[in-house]
Amino acid sequence: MVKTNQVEQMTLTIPSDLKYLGAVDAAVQDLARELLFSQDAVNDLGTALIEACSNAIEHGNKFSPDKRVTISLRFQDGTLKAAVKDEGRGFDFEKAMNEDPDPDPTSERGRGILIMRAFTDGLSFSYDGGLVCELTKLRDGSPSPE
Amino acid sequence: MVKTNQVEQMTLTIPSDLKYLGAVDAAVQDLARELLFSQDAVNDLGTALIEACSNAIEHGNKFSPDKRVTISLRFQDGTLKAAVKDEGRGFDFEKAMNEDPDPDPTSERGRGILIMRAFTDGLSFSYDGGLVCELTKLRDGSPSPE
Amino acid sequence: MKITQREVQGTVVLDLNGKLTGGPDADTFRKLFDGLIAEGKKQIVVNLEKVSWINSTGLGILIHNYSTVRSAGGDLVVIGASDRIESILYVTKLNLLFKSFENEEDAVRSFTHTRQ
Amino acid sequence: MKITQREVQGTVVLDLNGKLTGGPDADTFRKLFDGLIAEGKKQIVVNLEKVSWINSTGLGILIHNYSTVRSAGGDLVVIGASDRIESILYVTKLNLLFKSFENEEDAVRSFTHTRQ
Ligand SMILES: Nc1ncnc2c1ncn2[C@@H]1O[C@H](COP(=O)(O)OP(=O)(O)O)[C@@H](O)[C@H]1O
Ligand SMILES: Nc1ncnc2c1ncn2[C@@H]1O[C@H](COP(=O)(O)OP(=O)(O)O)[C@@H](O)[C@H]1O
Repeated sequence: MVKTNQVEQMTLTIPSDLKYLGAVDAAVQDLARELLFSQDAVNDLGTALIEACSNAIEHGNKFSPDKRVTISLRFQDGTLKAAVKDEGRGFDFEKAMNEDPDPDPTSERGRGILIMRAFTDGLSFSYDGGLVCELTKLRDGSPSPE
Repeated sequence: MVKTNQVEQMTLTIPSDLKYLGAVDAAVQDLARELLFSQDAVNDLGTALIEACSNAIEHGNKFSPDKRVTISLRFQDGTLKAAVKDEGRGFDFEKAMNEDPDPDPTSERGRGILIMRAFTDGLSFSYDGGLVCELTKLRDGSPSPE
Repeated sequence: MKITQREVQGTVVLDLNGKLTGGPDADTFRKLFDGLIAEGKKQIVVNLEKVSWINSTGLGILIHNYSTVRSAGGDLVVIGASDRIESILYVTKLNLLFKSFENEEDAVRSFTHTRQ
Repeated sequence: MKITQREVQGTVVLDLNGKLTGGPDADTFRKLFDGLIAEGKKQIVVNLEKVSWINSTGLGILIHNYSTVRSAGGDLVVIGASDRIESILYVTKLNLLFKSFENEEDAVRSFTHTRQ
């Protein structure tokens, strides 16, 4: 049973290599199920988190073998917050958050922020020696897309 | 593709709560599969690692909410090493390693070390501000039990 | 872990769902067994089909309940153990303690045969 | 990611197995498509049944290959998308770009119909 006000935190640190994304996905899915999130919410969270980690590896750390990505998962009061931090220079996230996604359906890029937004109840960026992308998922939040 | 001599490391930190064991298991399983371990080897590794983490949570940290367990997974030259570190006082592991398991089949405890040994290619303990239990699994190691 | 209780031809089938570790679940599981014994129900099939994994504390719980049932003159058998769980039972020699059946019919039949 | 190539009634079926992300897999996948087009094979079914997940870079690869096939006058359709992948296609509106079929027969038949 999950007690109110109790903070539960799990941290994962991975190299800048896409091959670790499956492990991150598997871990967050198992944890969210354990915390009684619905299967849809579990899938959504995994999808959004993979997107955030992909950006951290690709755009943030530029696949550098010396740089790492840290994922912190905190659960409190029915809310799971996942913070993904890289060791890169960040980007103009205010601008990116306010831009409309590229309307060209055959564009090969630029769907990450759209996906993270659609599959979570909250998305925010900050900079703290590396870009921090924070995803919020409510256990009893809005139903998942589709 | 896995390059020889390249060290790959992933770290997980969890609270002293058995509820996180599934996430650790899921993460190590996905990673080992990604590193081309056989499904049997993947299962074995998960089983041994869950045992080490259970001991760290139960005997090492005594379920204390202030203490954490850190799991480091390192892959190099076809060998995956999993080190599980707690914040406890340790135990006389030399003695435990040399003891025969309790021969009473209805004994309710004392099978952890037996299991960790059976499902890995190497088990060792050390003390470094907390007990460190290290499990070694070779990608092309001995076939799993049964 | 969730436990659902069914009855098939006088045998109690417990469907376990989740992970079998120590902790609060263990107590629930123990109390359930004590209750069954008190009701005189002592032919018990533990269905592990939906148990993704088990640790040695979880094994301890199974053994405890096995001992409870045996002392009462009954028996506990398991079904649906995955390859992963089977190999743990093998390594710990617990396959010699409680019988493991492939399916429910065989497990229930093993009790019917004993009765005859 | 592993890719297996089959042919069913003049349609190429690519069975993908693993995770569809960027990286080295992407290049393999692209080259495979270029090869197919060069051979004049441009009715392509991508089977996602064994793809556990996909990220936006993976979507980009699918879109790239879709564009290649379309420019050559062919078509790319997908089958076996899990609920998880379906909802990504929906959110990104890519369900409007490439058709998603429940099973292989329907996907292959869609090409046969086009030909008639
Ligand atoms: N962690 C990050 N570090 C630096 N830049 C980033 C990061 N995440 C996103 N960006 C920038 O934001 C842009 C949009 O991201 P996104 O919507 O995920 O699309 P894509 O990754 O396909 O380009 C990226 O192209 C990149 O320039
Ligand atoms: N991380 C640890 N910290 C302290 N003591 C430990 C630790 N791991 C194992 N032990 C000691 O070793 C004993 C044997 O462990 P094990 O074979 O796993 O059996 P069990 O956990 O069922 O007692 C434990 O009872 C405990 O006293």
